[in-house]
Amino acid sequence: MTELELSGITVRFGGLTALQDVGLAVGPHQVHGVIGPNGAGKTTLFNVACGFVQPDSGHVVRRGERVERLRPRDLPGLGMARTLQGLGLFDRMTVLDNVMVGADHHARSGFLGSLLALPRAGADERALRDRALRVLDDLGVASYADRFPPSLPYPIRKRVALARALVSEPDLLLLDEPASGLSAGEMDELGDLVRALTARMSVLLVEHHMDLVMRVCDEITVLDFGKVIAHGTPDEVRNDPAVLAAYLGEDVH
Amino acid sequence: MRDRIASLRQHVLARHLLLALVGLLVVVVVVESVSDYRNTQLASMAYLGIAAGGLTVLTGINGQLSLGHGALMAIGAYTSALLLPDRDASVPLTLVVLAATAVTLVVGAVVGLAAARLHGPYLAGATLALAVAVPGIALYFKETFGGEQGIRVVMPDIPVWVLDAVFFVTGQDLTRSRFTAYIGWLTLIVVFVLLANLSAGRTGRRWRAVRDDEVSAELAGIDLGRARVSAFMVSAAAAGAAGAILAFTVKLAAPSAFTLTLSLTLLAAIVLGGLGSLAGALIGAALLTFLPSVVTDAGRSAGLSDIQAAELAPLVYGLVMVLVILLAPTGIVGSLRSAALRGRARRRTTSPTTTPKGTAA
Amino acid sequence: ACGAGGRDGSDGGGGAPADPGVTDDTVTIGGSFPLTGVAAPGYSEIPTGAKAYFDHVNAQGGVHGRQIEYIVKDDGYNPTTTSTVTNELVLKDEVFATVGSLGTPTQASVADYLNDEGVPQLMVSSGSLQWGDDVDNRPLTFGWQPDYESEGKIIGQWVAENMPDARVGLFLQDDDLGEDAEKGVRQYVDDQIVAVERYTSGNTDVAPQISGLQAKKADLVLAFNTPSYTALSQLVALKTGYEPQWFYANIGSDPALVGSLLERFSEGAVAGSSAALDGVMTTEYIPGIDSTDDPWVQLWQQVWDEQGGDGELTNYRIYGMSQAYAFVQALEAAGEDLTREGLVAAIEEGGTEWEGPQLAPFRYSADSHMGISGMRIVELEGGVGEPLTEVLVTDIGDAEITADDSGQADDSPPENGVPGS
Amino acid sequence: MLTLTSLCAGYGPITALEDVSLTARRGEITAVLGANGAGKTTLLRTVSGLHRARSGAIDFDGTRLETVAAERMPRLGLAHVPEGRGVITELTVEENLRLGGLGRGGRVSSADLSRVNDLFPVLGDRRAALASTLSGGERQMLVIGRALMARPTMLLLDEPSLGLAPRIVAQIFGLVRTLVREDGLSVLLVEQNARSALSVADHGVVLNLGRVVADAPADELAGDDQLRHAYLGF
Amino acid sequence: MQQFLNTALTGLTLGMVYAAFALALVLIWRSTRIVNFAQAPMAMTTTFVALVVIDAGFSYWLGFVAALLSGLVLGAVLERVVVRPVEGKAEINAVILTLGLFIVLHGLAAVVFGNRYRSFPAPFGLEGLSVGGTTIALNGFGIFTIVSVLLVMALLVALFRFTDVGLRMRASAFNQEVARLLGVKVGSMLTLGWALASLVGSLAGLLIAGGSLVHPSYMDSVVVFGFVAAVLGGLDSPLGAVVGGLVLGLSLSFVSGYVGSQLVALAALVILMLVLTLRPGGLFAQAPERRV
Ligand SMILES: Nc1ncnc2c1ncn2[C@@H]1O[C@H](COP(=O)(O)OP(=O)(O)OP(=O)(O)O)[C@@H](O)[C@H]1O
Ligand SMILES: Nc1ncnc2c1ncn2[C@@H]1O[C@H](COP(=O)(O)OP(=O)(O)OP(=O)(O)O)[C@@H](O)[C@H]1O
Ligand SMILES: [Mg+2]
Ligand SMILES: [Mg+2]
Repeated sequence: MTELELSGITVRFGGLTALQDVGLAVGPHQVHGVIGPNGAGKTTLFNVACGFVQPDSGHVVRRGERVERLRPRDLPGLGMARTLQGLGLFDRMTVLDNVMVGADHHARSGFLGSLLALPRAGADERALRDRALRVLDDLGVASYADRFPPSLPYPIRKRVALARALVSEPDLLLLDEPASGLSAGEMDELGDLVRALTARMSVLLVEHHMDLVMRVCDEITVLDFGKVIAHGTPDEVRNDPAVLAAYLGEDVH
Repeated sequence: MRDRIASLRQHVLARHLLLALVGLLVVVVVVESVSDYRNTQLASMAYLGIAAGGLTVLTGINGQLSLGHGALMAIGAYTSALLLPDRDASVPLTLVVLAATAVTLVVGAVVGLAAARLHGPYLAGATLALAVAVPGIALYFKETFGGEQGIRVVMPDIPVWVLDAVFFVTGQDLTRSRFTAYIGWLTLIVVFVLLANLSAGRTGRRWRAVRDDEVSAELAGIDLGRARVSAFMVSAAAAGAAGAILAFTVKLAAPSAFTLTLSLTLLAAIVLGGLGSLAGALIGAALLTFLPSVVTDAGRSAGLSDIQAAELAPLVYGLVMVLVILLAPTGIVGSLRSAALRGRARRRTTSPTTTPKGTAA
Repeated sequence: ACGAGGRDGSDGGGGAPADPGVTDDTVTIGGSFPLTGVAAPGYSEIPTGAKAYFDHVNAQGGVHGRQIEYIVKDDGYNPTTTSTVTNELVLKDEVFATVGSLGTPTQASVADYLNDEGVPQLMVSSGSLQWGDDVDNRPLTFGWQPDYESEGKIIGQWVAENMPDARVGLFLQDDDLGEDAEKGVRQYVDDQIVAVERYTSGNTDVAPQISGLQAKKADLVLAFNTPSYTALSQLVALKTGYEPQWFYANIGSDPALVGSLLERFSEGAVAGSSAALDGVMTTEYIPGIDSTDDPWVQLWQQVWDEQGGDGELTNYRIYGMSQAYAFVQALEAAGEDLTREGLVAAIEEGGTEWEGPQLAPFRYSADSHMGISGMRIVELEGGVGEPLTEVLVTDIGDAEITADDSGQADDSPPENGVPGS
Repeated sequence: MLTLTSLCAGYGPITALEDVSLTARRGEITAVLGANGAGKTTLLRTVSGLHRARSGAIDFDGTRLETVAAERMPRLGLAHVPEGRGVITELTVEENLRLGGLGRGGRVSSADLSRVNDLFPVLGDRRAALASTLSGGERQMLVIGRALMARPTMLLLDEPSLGLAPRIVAQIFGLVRTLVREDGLSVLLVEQNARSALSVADHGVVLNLGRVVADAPADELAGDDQLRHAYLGF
Repeated sequence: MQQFLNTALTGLTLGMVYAAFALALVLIWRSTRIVNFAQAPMAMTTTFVALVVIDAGFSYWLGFVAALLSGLVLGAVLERVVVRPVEGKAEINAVILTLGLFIVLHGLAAVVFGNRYRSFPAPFGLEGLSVGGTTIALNGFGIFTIVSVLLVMALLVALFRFTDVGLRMRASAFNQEVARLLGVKVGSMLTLGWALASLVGSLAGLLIAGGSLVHPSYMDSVVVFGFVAAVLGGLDSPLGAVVGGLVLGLSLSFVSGYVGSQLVALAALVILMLVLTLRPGGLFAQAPERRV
């Protein structure tokens, strides 16, 4: 069974067709890359998969079940998590709190628990905190737990954003340009990390850094002007003339 | 590091109850040692503080600007007034406060639902309109709400056991203004403990997340609308309780008590004190309670006429607002906190340089 | 009444120390007024008048050797603030009584408190009935000016008798002023009323209301409003070409003020300052600034010239002085041993007999604390009221309206301007 | 053309640039390389007056820039393409571009507009759209196009390849080369992606923790394995 | 019928006055992203300046010009001295700052000009025009009000849509740093925005004052309705400000005349909530922004 299947997705913004009849399927424990020129519709596709954009037609299928009227806040419940093309960190909250927000849906205690600081809520909080610290630790940024994001270097912030997505323990992770702004070395580490994640989850990845994409992806879908122009393994895609012309450019890298 | 954070955060309730207990002791000592006049001022400070505490949740923690909290206080005050029509009314004050809180909570839910989709100036505009519209309702439905004159609030006699108990503890007779001050401050402590609990826990974290980045908050599974509405309701409930205390203190619920000025005063209190911090709300409330009378007295003793002295008070009050914003943009608590941080940074030499604004107490 | 036993103000136990605010050579009183904010224009002048008169009395040696200290607080016409500043007056400044404090909602918010604390609330500046009609519950509260209901009755009866065919429109401030007055008016002209329009104080756009009166073809408008609304209603009428006979209640018909406001808009109807309201009818219960021949006004002018601060003598200041005059009389009557109880008793016993600027006597007694009992109807000519009636007196409820036979209107002030000397 | 001498800059207690001296020559592309947090962005911001140097001198064609306000830079011929998303999202694409053209003083020429639209056809297509609707890469194109509108003599580019598709990166670097060759433009190019930066640059400067650790012709740097491994990560 | 007509006409002039005030708010919002709550007392102050000039025996028009110029200067000075530090910072700080200014200017005016009612002349007749024998509730000054507000609106639309200065002003408001990089003298633009807005605000003050009474609080009710009008229209749009002002002026006039003047504010709230529920960014809001 596929983790996620998008089929026949069409999205229009006014006169502009951002996606036209796009389909793709992410298998279990697989890294699926989406590449394409700027403005091809990659982020829009993510937005459809996350409920930020309701497609004009087509539908989203999660583990064989069609998801109607998906809203972003349903994601954790569906076992999905996503990072943003920007950072989207909560700037006036500590790193720990940032990540605890990501873990929020694990908590069971409700408003009353908070209001009265019931023991149950306390236990819940401790559990969230432990989870958050564990993930921060895994990503090597636990020492920044009580700092505020604006005071941190960019790569650290990127990791915090990733930690916030991972802490919800999704089995499908959507990464939008996770490598932008990272140095080559950092990118390698990211690649290793993404591969390692496949033990626990599937990954849908948008990225412009071909080294990374080619290295980590099991399967790649290429978009151009909102349409799928190629699909296949990294090697197939790499040598596809349409992809070369539209995206990679003849001679670079 | 982990342990330190953990142990500090672990016992939220214990920490807040301890603070509350200390607060209570301070309140008893202060209330018993100052004059009746000061006690009525203290009661005023209590209701401003409660409402400002509620507004802190909404504006400081959830990021929704409200220029209309005075109107919510009016609802609490009118509810109390309707429950205390004459001396024989036997509704216990606790119940009155709870009723005022509950009614305002419901109204807050309605307003919050309407406001949840609005941002920035649009929210400000809507709440501003709320602030001026609500008193008009009291004027229109004269029969129920007493029109311009409002409804008198008749405080029941102080129960004998309370008198006895207080006499037993303090050795002093409990005067009415002391009694009101006690009710005000007890309510304040309860409200603040609850607000602090919320703020420190999961709910508060969700509110902050929504404030800082809607998209990320939504991705984390937070229902933006619910978070906003719940913050509005909590904040309204506090305003309702504050309205009840106001009614007890002023002994009247009348439209002219709930002018736009009141709403704006509350906002000024939380910003001057330090946005997002309950301690800041309290400091702001203190500032706004005591500043005008201090200034007027100073003006009068400096030889100004009554009118001049009276005009001096708002002038100074406005200047203080302007100066605090210019010189200490993070408010009094914020400035103290960053001073403390700088001190610590000097000792550690490396530390964050940008101090984030407004984190809750 | 009060919870903690034995603290009643009326505790008559012998040998009690003097009441707060009184020493051998001073008596401290207070009052709260809107000195700032929307209601301040005009009203903030009242305490300056009162103060000038107290200074005048003090300069003559005070009352029974006591200098009067008058502490004035600003409440911005906000009952919450009134309660705060009244607390301050009672608890911090320890005043003997409040005198002349202004406003219905504001003073209503502290009436019970003052009565509970045993502090007399004297001569409230408002025509609401509540200062005088409930002596049992508010034994220490006293009104001063004629109540709006009585004024409404007097006006209503006059209209019914003299203009029985008029189509009457009411222009009312939407609070107790309009309400009490309407009650009084309707006793006499209920069937003549064709339109009732109410405006909310603070909302300066009264065009819809005036249009409403115009649409119902009211040709006599009885207006119960504050002076600025007199000017506003005149302006709107000018704009919509509405020319009824106007009858402004006393509170809104300060001809000097309204005239000077309207003077500017010198097109057709309104020319010179005092002539602005020519032909308009109103009532009068104390002589005003334009009655320069009146001995009382001459006294006030002299007091203001000697003791006043900045600015001219105005009707608001005369109001304050007239009130202050009555209070001095009360002090005088209360005798050497000044107590609150004694003062209240003195007002109740002798208040109706007092001389003073008021045209009709006070109604003070053990059963009623209502203030001035009547007024006369005048038509403004060159800013001066030409009497249309003698002084008519009445009371609330179905009390009859009669001509005043006390001769009160013919009083003239004592030589040095201090009563009882 | 642009010479920095002993430049120091920082934020509060943090020192971001320490004693940095370098020269960007006329008609050349000078790449500034280095890891995250090396101080590259700070360097550009200090040159263009967004950040004040603590000490040191910045000389641009004989003009001392240390105290010149940022808004004067376009008139001097300097254009700074800031890091990240420097578009004004509340304005339309065309308004963003026109704003760039205004920087030089005087009016916006339609020739400049159409030149940029030719370089980035997307921008022409979306002329009337709010910049907030653009995709990440489209925004990056807009920022670069906007800088070119001012016809600068020196371009400060902060990570222009961020978020751009490889083909566009190649296109932009090609474009920059062309401008350098044909119009005599000078470029100070900050890049994370050292390999592609060095492939277009004439000269390279490597920063590490705010200090210059290498300053040499580009091919020399690209050839220095040790340096590459230590600081450039490829 | 006549009542209906007169109520509508007074609503129209009233709406135009709200619109004038709203235009000033829109101008400041567009040029500095600040809602200027001190707009009313600023306008009140300049109206008093006009009054001083007129009382000194000069003509109405000289007073008019004096008010506008002093508005220009007041706006510029306040922006430079007081508002500058909060621009581009947390929204609420600007709110509190302008509220503080509100109180200060109010207090100063009471001290300097005195706290009493004064009448303010009008340059044209106050008597309603007569149409077919009946007088309608529209006088010369009302027409002047309508014309000048429409003119200001047109000028503002032109400023923002067609001029480079307008573009620079908007850029400065949205992103100071980027604007500066593009050679925009951000400081001057912000000052200009405040100065122009304060000028328009002064005009609003004069239009409200003309042929009516002034005192230090005379603009206070306009603060609320002018702001509501601006929000109704969608703060960014001059046209929206005028439409918002008209909608509000007309509806409030009818509510006041036919229902009860106590409910005027409630009616404003209801209208505002109806509009904002359907269009959270006001009537003339731009398309919703892309979120991700
Ligand atoms: N809300 C919107 N309104 C109008 N146009 C939009 C909107 N969202 C996206 N678009 C347009 O749709 C197209 C696809 O955008 P999208 O962000 O999906 O591109 P992308 O593939 O992620 O590009 P990049 O690699 O540059 O991030 C772009 O041309 C973009 O301008
Ligand atoms: N506004 C700021 N406040 C505090 N410190 C800052 C600020 N901006 C940058 N720094 C610090 O200054 C140092 C240099 O930062 P700079 O942004 O110049 O590096 P960079 O080389 O451009 O890095 P990147 O590749 O991440 O863009 C870093 O340690 C950074 O954390
Ligand atoms: Mg994208
Ligand atoms: Mg950088």
